[in-house]
Amino acid sequence: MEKYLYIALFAPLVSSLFSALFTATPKKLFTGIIASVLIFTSFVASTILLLHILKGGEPIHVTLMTWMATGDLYIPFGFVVDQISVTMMMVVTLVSTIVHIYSIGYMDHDKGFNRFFAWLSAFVFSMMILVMSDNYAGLFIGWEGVGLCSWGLIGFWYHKEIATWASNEAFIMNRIADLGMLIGIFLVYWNTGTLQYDEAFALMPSLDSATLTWIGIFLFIGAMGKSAQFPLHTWLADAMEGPTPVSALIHAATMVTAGVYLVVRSNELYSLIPNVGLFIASLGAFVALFAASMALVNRDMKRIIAYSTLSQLGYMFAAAGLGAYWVALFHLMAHAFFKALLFLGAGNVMHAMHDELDPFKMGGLKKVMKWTWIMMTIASLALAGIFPFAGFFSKDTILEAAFAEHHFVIYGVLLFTAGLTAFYSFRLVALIFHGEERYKIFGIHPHEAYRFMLIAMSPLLILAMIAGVFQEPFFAMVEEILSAHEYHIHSHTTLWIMLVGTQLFVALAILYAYKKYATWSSVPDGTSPIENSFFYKLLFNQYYIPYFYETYIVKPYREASELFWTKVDLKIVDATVDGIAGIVYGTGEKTRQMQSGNLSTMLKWMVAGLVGLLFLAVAFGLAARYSDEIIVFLSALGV
Amino acid sequence: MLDHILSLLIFFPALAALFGFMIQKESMRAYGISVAAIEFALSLWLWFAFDGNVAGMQFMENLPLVPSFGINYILGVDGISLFIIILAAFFTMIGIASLTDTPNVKNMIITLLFLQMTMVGVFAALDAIIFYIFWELSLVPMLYIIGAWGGPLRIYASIKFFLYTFAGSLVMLVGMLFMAYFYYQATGVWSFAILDWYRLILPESLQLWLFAAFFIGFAIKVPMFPFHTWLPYAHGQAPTIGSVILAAILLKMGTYAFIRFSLPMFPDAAAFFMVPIAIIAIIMIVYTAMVAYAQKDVKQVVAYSSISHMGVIILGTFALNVEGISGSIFLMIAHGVVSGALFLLVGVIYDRRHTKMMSEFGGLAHVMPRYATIFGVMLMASVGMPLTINFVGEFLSLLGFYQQSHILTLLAGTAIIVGAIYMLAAYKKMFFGEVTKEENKNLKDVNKREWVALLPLAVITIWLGIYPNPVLAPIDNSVKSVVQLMHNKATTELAKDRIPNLVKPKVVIIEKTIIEEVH
Amino acid sequence: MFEAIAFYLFAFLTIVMFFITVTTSQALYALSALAAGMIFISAFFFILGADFLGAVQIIVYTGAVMALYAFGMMFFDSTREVKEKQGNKYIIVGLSTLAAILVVVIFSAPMVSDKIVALYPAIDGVGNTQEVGLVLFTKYLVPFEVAAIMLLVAMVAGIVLAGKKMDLSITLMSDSEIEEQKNKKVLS
Amino acid sequence: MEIGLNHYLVLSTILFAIGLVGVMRRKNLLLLFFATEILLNAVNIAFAAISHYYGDLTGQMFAFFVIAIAASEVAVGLGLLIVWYKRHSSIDLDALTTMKG
Repeated sequence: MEKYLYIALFAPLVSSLFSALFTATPKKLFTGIIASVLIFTSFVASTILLLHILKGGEPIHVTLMTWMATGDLYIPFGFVVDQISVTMMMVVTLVSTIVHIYSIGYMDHDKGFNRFFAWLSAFVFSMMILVMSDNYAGLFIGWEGVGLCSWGLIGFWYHKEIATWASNEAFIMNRIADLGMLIGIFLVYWNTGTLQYDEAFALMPSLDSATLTWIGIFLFIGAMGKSAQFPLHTWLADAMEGPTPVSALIHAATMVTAGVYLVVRSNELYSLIPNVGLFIASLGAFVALFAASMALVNRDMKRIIAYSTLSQLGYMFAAAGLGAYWVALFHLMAHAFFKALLFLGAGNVMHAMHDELDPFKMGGLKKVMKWTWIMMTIASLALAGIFPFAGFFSKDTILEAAFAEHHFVIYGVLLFTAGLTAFYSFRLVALIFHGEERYKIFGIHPHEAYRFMLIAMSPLLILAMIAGVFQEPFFAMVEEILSAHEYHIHSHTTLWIMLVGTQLFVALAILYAYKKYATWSSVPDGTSPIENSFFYKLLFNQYYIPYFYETYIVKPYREASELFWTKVDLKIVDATVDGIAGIVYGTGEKTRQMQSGNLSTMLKWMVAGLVGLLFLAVAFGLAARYSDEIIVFLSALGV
Repeated sequence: MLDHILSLLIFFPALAALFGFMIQKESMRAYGISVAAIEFALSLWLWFAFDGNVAGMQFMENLPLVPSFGINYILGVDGISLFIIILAAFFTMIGIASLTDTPNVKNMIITLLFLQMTMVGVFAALDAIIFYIFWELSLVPMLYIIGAWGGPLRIYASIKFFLYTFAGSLVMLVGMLFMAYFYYQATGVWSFAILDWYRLILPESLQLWLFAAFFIGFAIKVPMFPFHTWLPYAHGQAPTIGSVILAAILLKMGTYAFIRFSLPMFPDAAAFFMVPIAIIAIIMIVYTAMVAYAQKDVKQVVAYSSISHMGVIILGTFALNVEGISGSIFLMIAHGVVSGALFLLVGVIYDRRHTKMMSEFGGLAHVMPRYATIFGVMLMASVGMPLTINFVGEFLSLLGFYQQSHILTLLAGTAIIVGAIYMLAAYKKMFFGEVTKEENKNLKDVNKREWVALLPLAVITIWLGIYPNPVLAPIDNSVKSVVQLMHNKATTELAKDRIPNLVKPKVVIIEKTIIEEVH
Repeated sequence: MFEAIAFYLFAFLTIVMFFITVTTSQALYALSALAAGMIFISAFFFILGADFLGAVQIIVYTGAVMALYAFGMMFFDSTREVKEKQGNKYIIVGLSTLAAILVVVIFSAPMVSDKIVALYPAIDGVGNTQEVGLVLFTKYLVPFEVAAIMLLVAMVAGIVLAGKKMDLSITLMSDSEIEEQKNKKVLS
Repeated sequence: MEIGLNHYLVLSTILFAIGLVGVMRRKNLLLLFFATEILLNAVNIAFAAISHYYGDLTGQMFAFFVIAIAASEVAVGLGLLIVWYKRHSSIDLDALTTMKG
């Protein structure tokens, strides 16, 4: 089985290195094909591993070699395939394979074709390291690696100023969180003496709760950055500047869920500190609502989906924070399928619309893009949590969990958000695919995507529809290592009322969205009263948070840097050094004039020197004569 | 021959440089490269012959010079100095190989070979006076390199570099003389041998003063805030090769000397001054990173980033535990490789455009994709991406210091944020966007000669990032003995508390010769 | 009593003479006053019983040195009044007075005079000249010889420096030769 | 009225001070030499007096050597003076500033 582990892990690396060989050459179709094949190989290996685990096989644990060893510290390149990581591996490799194949079509005309596959495969490799590593340091490698690849892929079209800006923003914001993560790792090391998950978790119950709380908080800060939780969320929406397959893979299905993975992986830690768990759940619920509200009014197709991703991540954290780790993981999986599908569909639309992103400028596309329409509708249904699609099973379980744990505020918020989710999802679908063909004003002739791209998307479509059936086997698999209670509301009546109520609420939201937007006929121009209302502006400007960051953090940092350089470094520190040198030089320059060459003057100086020496002789003579008295005097002064 | 390999390593380049005066101008490059290659091969041989499991000094040589004052020619290497010597040989080779159309190339190569002698000498010397001689001698070739081949402000920069560091070293010399005097008082024998000094336990009050004297000399060399201002000028004016050697090797002398002198000789003072020095290190990290962000000249960005990284090295050194000190030594090597490579890279573009202003570039990734790639690799190493060489050092340094102070490590950890900010901003300005300047449209990508210099560095960057053990293990052994020595020597409660005892359950094995305290 | 009168008399005369030397604007007066002062100083030596030193003082200073100065003055226009730009008088007087006071203070310090012990005590029943001779040719033989060599060197140096081109005699040269030499700037 | 050592020392000091005045005041090189002679003689008095009052001949020896040195100084100094005068036809100190730094 170890063989499959290594294949699953290193096939993406090989793919990346292979594509990297051709980065400086013009487009070569075979790089895309070979990369896809290799990623598919990885997927197959992961599937074999999954089957192994499903059959009740022992988790596979291998140590490749030592990475760092000094003092008491020992960090190996160790990999583990257990129920959690194999789930993640499946999600990653499956979505990656599909996105790779899809990208062959999507990046068809791009001159960075080969480079794209190098980065994309490198990302898959980093993600595999992240999920397969058996220690926190290895996790951190993957953690930073996906950050790097995300940087490279968001800024893939590096000639675009905004894309490079977004990539730097994503990288730096992730770094802020990574610092928290790093501190968390240090805390784990100095308190348990190891970074291996199993050894560290075994020792954790014996630590005092304050330490555990700090560990939990710092690790979660890391998770907040990668999963774009408030207040580090702004990068995710800006990251939509990258190519759409990237958004599908990285910023929906895999990388952003790494934070959830971290919390789930550290479940033994977080079960010990329920207070932090509650905080995570509350923050998750808040972000779910917060992000959904921003998605309501946005006019950028990809950003709307990005906010919905953010919102769904909030759901996952809510579940994980409440201790329902398997639910979080399950929602992660289901979400990966339908959200990737949604993004890829959006990619098709973008291609058709020549990179137009404003859904108000589309409309009526279902006639030309039938398959895309079907896929995006189903994906949106799944996202909204309509029975029997994937979202229903995962999301509804989160609601149940919140209810069962008696956190009714969280439950309420999540329920309300479910309605919002349904509304904005179908607002988008309605605006793009229904109503008048507004795009004609702009002279665009849309066309359906390549057939093989659609075929590549079809596994996701199927999974978005049927992933719910995996709930039971999934639960059976992970309950071995996750503290897994099935959340059942005690009374069946309550359960049914909740289920039906939720479904009705969501359905109503969908209908309302259709009613309002399916017949939309004009492109808003910022004059209608609703666009000028306070809430609209607040939401449209993302609660002014990017503005706030720009004004109160980025700008002051830039100005402080300038100030430090021009004022402090040059005017104070360096000037002090030059000043000291200047004093020495100036003294020489001044005393040089004493050397007038005039013998008479020099003789006067000589006499002055003689007087000075005589004076010193007298002074020292007196001091020596009266040394005792001087000491008495000085001591009386307290010297 | 192996018995005298260190002397050979020191004096072979110097002799070769003397012969170099007789070499024809045209064949000088080939001569220089071959000499440096032989020297590098010798240093590799040193590595292979080096026993990584021995913690103490190896290849010791001892030749009395002034026996009545205990001044001897003592050489030796341990895991701490071994890799810096190899790095010095390596960078001299790379540097000579990458020399482009330098005027007076003959003089340049001779100067570089002399510089190599002094660099190897500093790291191999085990006698304070010999150390001091090489330490000061190293200034001269560098002064010449900056002053003769530098930019428009070269005279100012070189004199500033020379006088500043020289002033600091004089204070250090006074400290050394005092140290020898105290040794004389305690034992009745004069000795300048560092290993002898290790055995001397000084009372805390004396340690504080001596530590301060040594500190000034080392801090200026590192350079630590607020003594850093010579560095941007030196880098800004020096030719590429000068910057490379300066950043890769010369700066390491300061941090190396901290580990060789300050820590084992004054453990109490080191523990006492740990927090103030850590605060200075944090200021170095954050402040210079911000200053780097404000720079308009890409070479100055790299120069200030050097200072910022040196802050992490200082922090790791003063973690006073095995993880931190090993990490800081590893980071010295890592920073040498990465900053050396970055300076070479800046030199590549400078050769083509004769400007270093970032506003003159933009969109270079379109025209020079290979250059952009290798710059990107080094950039990522510089910001401490895992699986690159820098990360290992930074991670261990910060990890080590975390044991001493949580909050200070948190502040120092911002290095990974601020480092990313200025590096990514610089990369964006240079490589991203559209090509706006006409001159940039036809720039040639990295040529063969530059590949020869850059590729090995890139390989090392990745290789030691993935598999640091061959380097880390010998370092670890030597550091363990240093830390144990410090713990045994420590007299104050504070120091005993801060410096971990590595031999926990058993009786102290390491030989512990305590000479009566100096009064 | 006689000693006191002599002391004060010669002290007054010496001070006056030297004062004239440093203040007068006529070089010739200065020279004469200096010579007189030297002779008066030798009187102190005789009072103090240092007969030999007194004799040497008169011979060397008034005889040799003053003669040298007199010869030297022949090169310069000694009759002309010496014009000297004077700086701040207060500095000159002030510094001198301060130096004098400090020296006096040092002399008055007991620790100086208490610790003096005679290294070469005066020998009873022997004349001063003989005493000097005894010490000079035994203990101070080497310095004495060195001084002799020094004087020789000084003499040679004096001759060489002052006597350059002495073989050129203007009286024996024709006018054209003198012009030629002047052009060569040998003679000024 | 007994004349003691201090009388001589004070006299010597006064003469020395006069010499200092001369050294500082004189701008004519020849007259400057006179002032230095005064300095030397002032010291000689002190030597002779100390020698007398302590019954020690060392002081006289010193005075003796001082005279010797003074003589050679005059010889060389005058020689230099003449050379200088030949070159510049002036022995005014204010014109003598080639050593200006």
